[in-house]
Amino acid sequence: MKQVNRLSGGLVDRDQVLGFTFDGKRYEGHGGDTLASALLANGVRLMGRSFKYHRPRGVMTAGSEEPDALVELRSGGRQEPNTRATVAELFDGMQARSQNRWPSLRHDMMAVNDRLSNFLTAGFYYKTFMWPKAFWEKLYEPTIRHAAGLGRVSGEDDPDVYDKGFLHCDLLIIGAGPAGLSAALTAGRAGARVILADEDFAFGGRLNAEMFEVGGEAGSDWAKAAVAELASMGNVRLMARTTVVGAFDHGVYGAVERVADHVAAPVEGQPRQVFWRITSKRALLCAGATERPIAFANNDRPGIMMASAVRSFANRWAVAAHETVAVFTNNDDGHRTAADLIAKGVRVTAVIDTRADAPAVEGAELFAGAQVIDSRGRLGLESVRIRTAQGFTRDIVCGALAVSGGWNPNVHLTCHQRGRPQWDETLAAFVPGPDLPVGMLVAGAASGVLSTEGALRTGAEGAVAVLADLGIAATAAVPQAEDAPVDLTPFWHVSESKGRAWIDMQNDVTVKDIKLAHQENFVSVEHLKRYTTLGMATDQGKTSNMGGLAVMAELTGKSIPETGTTMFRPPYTPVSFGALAGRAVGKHFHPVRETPSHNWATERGAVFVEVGDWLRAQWFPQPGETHWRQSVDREVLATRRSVGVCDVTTLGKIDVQGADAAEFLNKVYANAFAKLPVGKVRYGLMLREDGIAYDDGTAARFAEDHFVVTTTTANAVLVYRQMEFARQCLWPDLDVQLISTTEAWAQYAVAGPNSRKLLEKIVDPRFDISNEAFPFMACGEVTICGGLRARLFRISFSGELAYEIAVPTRYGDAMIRALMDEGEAFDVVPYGTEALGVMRIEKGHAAGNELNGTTTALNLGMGRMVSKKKDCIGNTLSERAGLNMADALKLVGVKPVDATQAVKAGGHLMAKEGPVDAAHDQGYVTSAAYSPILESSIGLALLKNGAARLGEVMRIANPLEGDDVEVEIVSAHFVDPDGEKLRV
Amino acid sequence: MIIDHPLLGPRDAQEFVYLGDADLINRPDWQAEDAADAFHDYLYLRDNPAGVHRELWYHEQGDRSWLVVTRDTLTHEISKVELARDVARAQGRGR
Amino acid sequence: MRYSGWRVIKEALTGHKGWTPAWSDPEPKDHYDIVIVGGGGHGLATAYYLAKEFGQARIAVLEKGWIGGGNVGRNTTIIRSNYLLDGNEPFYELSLKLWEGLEQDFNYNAMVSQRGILNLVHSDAQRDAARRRGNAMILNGSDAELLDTDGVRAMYPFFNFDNARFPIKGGLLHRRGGTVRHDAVAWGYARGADMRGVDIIQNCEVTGFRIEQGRVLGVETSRGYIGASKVGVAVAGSSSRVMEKAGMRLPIESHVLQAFVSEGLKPLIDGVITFGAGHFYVSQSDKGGLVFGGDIDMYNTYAQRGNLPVVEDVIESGMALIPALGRVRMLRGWGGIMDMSMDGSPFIDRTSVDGLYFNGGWCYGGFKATPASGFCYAHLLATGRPHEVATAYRLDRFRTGHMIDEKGQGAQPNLH
Amino acid sequence: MGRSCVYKLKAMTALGGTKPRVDVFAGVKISENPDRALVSVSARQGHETVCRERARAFLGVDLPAPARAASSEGFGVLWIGPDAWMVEADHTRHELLASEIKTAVADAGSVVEQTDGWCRFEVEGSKVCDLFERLCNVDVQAMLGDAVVRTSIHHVGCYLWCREAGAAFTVMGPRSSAASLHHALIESAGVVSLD
Repeated sequence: MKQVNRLSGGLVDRDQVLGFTFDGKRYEGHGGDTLASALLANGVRLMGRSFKYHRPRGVMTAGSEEPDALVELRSGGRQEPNTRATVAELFDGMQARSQNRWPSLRHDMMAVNDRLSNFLTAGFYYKTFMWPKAFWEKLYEPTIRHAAGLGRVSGEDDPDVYDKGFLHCDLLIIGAGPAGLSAALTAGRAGARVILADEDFAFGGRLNAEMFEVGGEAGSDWAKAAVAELASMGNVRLMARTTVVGAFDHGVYGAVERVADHVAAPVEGQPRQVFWRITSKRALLCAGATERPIAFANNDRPGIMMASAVRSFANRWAVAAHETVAVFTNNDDGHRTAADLIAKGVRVTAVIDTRADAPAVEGAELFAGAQVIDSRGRLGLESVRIRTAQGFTRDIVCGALAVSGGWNPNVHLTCHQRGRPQWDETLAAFVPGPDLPVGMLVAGAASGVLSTEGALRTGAEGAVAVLADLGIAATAAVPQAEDAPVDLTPFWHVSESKGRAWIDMQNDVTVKDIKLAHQENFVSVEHLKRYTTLGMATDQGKTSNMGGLAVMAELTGKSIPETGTTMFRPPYTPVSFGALAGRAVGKHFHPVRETPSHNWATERGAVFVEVGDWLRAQWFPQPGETHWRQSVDREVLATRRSVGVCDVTTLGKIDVQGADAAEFLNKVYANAFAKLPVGKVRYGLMLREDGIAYDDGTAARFAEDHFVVTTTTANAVLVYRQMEFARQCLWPDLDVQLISTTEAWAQYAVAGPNSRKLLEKIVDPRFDISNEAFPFMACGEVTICGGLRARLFRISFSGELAYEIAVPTRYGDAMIRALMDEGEAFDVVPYGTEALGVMRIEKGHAAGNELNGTTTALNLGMGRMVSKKKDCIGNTLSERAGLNMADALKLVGVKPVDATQAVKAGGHLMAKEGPVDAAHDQGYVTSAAYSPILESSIGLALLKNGAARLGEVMRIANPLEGDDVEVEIVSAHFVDPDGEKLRV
Repeated sequence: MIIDHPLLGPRDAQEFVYLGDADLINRPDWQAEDAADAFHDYLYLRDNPAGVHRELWYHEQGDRSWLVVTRDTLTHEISKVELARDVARAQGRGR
Repeated sequence: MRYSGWRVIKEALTGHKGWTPAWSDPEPKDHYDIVIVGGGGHGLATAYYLAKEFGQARIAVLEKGWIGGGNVGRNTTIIRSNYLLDGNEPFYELSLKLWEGLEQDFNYNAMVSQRGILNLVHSDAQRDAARRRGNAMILNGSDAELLDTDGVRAMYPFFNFDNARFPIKGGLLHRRGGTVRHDAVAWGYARGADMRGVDIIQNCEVTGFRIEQGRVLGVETSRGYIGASKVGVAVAGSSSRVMEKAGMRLPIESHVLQAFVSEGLKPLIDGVITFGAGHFYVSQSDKGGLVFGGDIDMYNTYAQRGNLPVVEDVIESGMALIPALGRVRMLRGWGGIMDMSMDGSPFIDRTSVDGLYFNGGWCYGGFKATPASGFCYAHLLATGRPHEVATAYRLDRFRTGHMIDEKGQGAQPNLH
Repeated sequence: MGRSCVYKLKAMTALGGTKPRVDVFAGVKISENPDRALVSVSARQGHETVCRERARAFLGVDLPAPARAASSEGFGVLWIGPDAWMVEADHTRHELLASEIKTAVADAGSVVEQTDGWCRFEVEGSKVCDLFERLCNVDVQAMLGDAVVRTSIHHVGCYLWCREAGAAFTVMGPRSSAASLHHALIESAGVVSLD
């Protein structure tokens, strides 16, 4: 197909012919094209539909501010909704589709909304759809939801990978137009570490879109030379296709680099996009300016575009927006479009300038003091109607209208930390205010300096200034360039227009909507935005906020700055989820922590469970076992009958040393440690300062000045943090040193009546581990297997005679194998977390489900452990009345009256007879398991005044799942309540 | 945010864990007459100013120092960073 | 003016000339029976119920800026009553019941949409906790269902079931939970209150309280002194700053919670989903944007903006749950200031100053509470007694040890 | 009492192999290094000077300043916190490094064996800075030899020790996360080797 609107010249590579499709139709473009420029080159003006009225829309801008030409790209998992055709770099084979239309872009059934627009005014939905009550959710809302939305998500997983990274620099320059390039040259030549980032794939900004000369050569050539010089500097990093999207505290910026969006798919291993967090000492914002429209009736037809965009398409992309173009402007800049088009041989049918004293135009008819009041053309502009200075109306034939209402500096990033822009009368625009993000300066058009020479100069001077702060001397060298002053008469909307005049194109907010908002007292800017949805579209109001504000100002009779300001929040342009997630996807969402027996357990076919970041063996199925309960019951029974081994490495281990180590533990644990003898272990209960139980574990004393304490797996990090707080902030002069050793030791619980016999085969003979020599709660350093250093603790979580043995982690794999080999004589089993849980419930040990952050030592039956003779964290506040009520919850056991019934954790305890409701709630089941020893389901529960209610029959209400189980309240210690097994 | 660690220089705040009001250093005397009230006020009541705030941060992904950071809660400007241990000692929490 | 479909049609046919201001902008009077400080959701709802349900008159709402500019306009629009503890669940259930009849009650379509909330569980312990919670909800008259993995898959087949770091093991579904068009809540209450004679006074900042002999007499404002028999403060995000003017320290810290919206998409997510293995919750607005959020930024702040680590954390969790979101773009983020209390639960109470009342500490659960908060606060202001579902929300509960700690995190506000 | 366990237990590397793993990419080489013994030394309160002197006498080098490392013949030392260091040495020759150092510093220091708490990778090559730029928030380009930082790589807390500016780094991370850390290194090495 012929590129009917392709002109000569420009910066496209005609040697590259790229085929692409739009809505299934095949077209061709060139290297350097965007989808928008290529479509325009092919004479395609209709590119999309608006959000609410489904009005036909074309492309309005040539940049990231585009509100209208949104398309879906690619398909399957790579389907990408809402991509602006203006920034989609053309590649061979690109598939693009229009969106938010049915059945086709030309014939969209939902365009009926446009006919009904008089009923669908701003906020109409707040006033209706209330009756009948049920209809909102059943009829109205589903209909609205179906019609709303823009592009589609395929629902398939995105196959591409994304990356993140971190960069550091002296100076981050945001935008590589004349100001940014000039700043980068200045800073780069001075030796500073510079990052120059631009959202475009070509550096140069407006230099690539204008016919200006810089230093006697074409602006685009000057830009190319500047980039070449910068590329040769080792201290300058050039980042094209990189949008700086947010300015965060203390010089931190977020930036998205689109690495592979300009190709059909990334090459293997290449990320599609990278999200960079840039830490800068200084930043220079050179983000340019955005041209703004003038509202008039039907100003949204395909072909009505920004004048600067028409110029960009012509000069950079060698594309005429249409064969016939008219210009509508309130300032001199619009005239440049006419001049450039005429120079390229495009027919300019009229220049309509709102200013009575508009400068003359060569080669086109000028209407000074005139206004465009309406337009015609359903799927593409055919003509505009103007009112001349003399008051006559006249129709001007044109397929494109280039509109210029002046320029708004791109102050967005200056607002990201609540800086407020300030009003500039000359530009009739907001410019950066005094409250810039720390370390940021603004140069060029973004700062309100709109001429090319001004941009080059302020860029260079800005660089000199910020580098001076850093002690780097730089000198500004500014080439000669165009330096025209701004001549503009503010003009926002054509009030004579009869029809709807659009302010926010995408969201279909018109001047009338703003008038209605005013009439209904939604006059503050925030109310206006929220009521009308002005500025809430995917362009975040880049082309609409100013217009809306200006209309509201007119209605309230206030000035624009009195009416409000335009505020912008991150991101500058929308950022893909993929980039922000980076590599943290799928199985790599969080790092995995593996225990020392992981490989061995994998070989044994263990089923693993996530415990925080740890993967632990949950149970070890044997051939023939078809249900997890079979495996777990077997592991429990075998352990209780003979011996079992469990990897308990995940428990936190903190090494506590120092002359005051014991005193320190006395303060952080509720119970006393000062008198614990060397070679002994003690259970420890740690409270929060509010008196609630925090964590439990053991402390083993290896020397007068040396303890090793354990924490629960879940709280390892938190307890260490809390202990460092106590050490550094509360008792800074205690001589105590802490360090985590969780990972350094592979630790196994060896439990069951034969555990000693098994360990005796492992522990070297010179260590006597008999009951007498190494009694319950003993600990010591031993050697095993012929000399390997190890630590042995005689502690038990299962209630059996049990030990924990620790070896340096590199021997952990060999250790479990050795235990299994040596244990064969005793039919040793490995057991997982499930059997561990069963045995601790049988024994009545509180764990995470009981230590749930709301229970006290009293609730857990450990009230007497809280020593009242010493200061410790949580002691004082644990005495509050509310925590010591007569009917306080107490830990009890529950056992079904009918042993075939199952107790479930999360059921609520109720009196056997009587109502089942919240008012009669007596407590809840915290943990439950099937006990193969007792051949019954059992549970632990927190019951009001539970200690006094043993023997009572109650019911466990579980209305959630329709269960109701009668249970007997029993002691939480189902097995060996007196602990005899522990001491044999 | 960037916290200028007194020993390590500027570090990203992401490496730190935030605790809160630096007054949490001033744990009351458990044997005082009004200990119950003092502990209540210590643990639960906060100035919560809109402006300069002295607060505790823990360099968990760094050197595990607790720091007292003086930061403006309106602008996030950080004006001072001290080792909490030094602050605690200066406030008489030593022996 | 009563809103209805007929009115919309009539106005459309007559050039929309008949629409009147949704609320008026009266000049402040010298004295009111009740002055509500704070024109957010809770303050406006309080004024509305005082006038409508408790027969009170001569009421003013004083707002520093523009009404609805605080957290009622900066949240993720979720309503629910899926609480665990006795002190909370009946209150939030009352709130949900009020939501269910709200639009007809105040004649404004706030788009209350009970799309269902699904809290995912990823471990046995989480399932146990969900069971306890679900039962507590049902026992308090709310609704809950426990789903297994297949039940979740049937609702959301595009979740990550097969390659998840923390597999989805089920979820607690609360069908009556859902979303509401947040701004409309403020506007609907404002309009309803205005119609019942409440003076809504915008751009009127309270700069101090006039207190004599332990009794409040009125408030100093940027628009002059305004006398009041009773003053009810409801200024989420500024509680400590305002109450400090009455000489009080609160068990509150202020933090920023970021929330986000994606570009508009065709319908993808029907209900509200919370991920259980990270910080992420999401729903899709009627306009098509995914509205999502996560955890707070963790440090005290009054700046309504957050930082990158939380943004990344939220989106990482989002991608972990829904890998199809990779090419969806985040459009905008914003921040709201949350008054985080020491146990995660709010306050609706008298203060040590006669006639001065306090409502606050809503953490990031204030939006869903708006109707019940207004109703119970109005009850307290009108009758002097707490409403029966709000008796636990006392300021002195930490002194007595009656914390209402849903998350079990203790006096660490940023963890609630 | 039958004590029959006479065989020597076999050590595993952090990645679960019997031999250390080596991965080579264009511009980056990543080698697992299980051969270094590690011990933490913290000065006791009031004995900081004595601890330093004794440590220097034993190690032959001064304990380094914050964020720095130092080396002598046979030993390397990293600062890890106020008055706290990590000492490293050849594992074969110093498997009992903790005892050696405890003997040296005696009651002036707290000494804890850390060898198997960590996995360790030597990362070198011309693309090494590009690699770490994608992994951790550290200005690796500016790191000079013997600069040390603790940082986070994909949520895994690590020490990053610059051995030669722009060319060689040692990474030490928690041993249990060796596979995740290695995966992160490998993935990024794959990306930077494309350029």
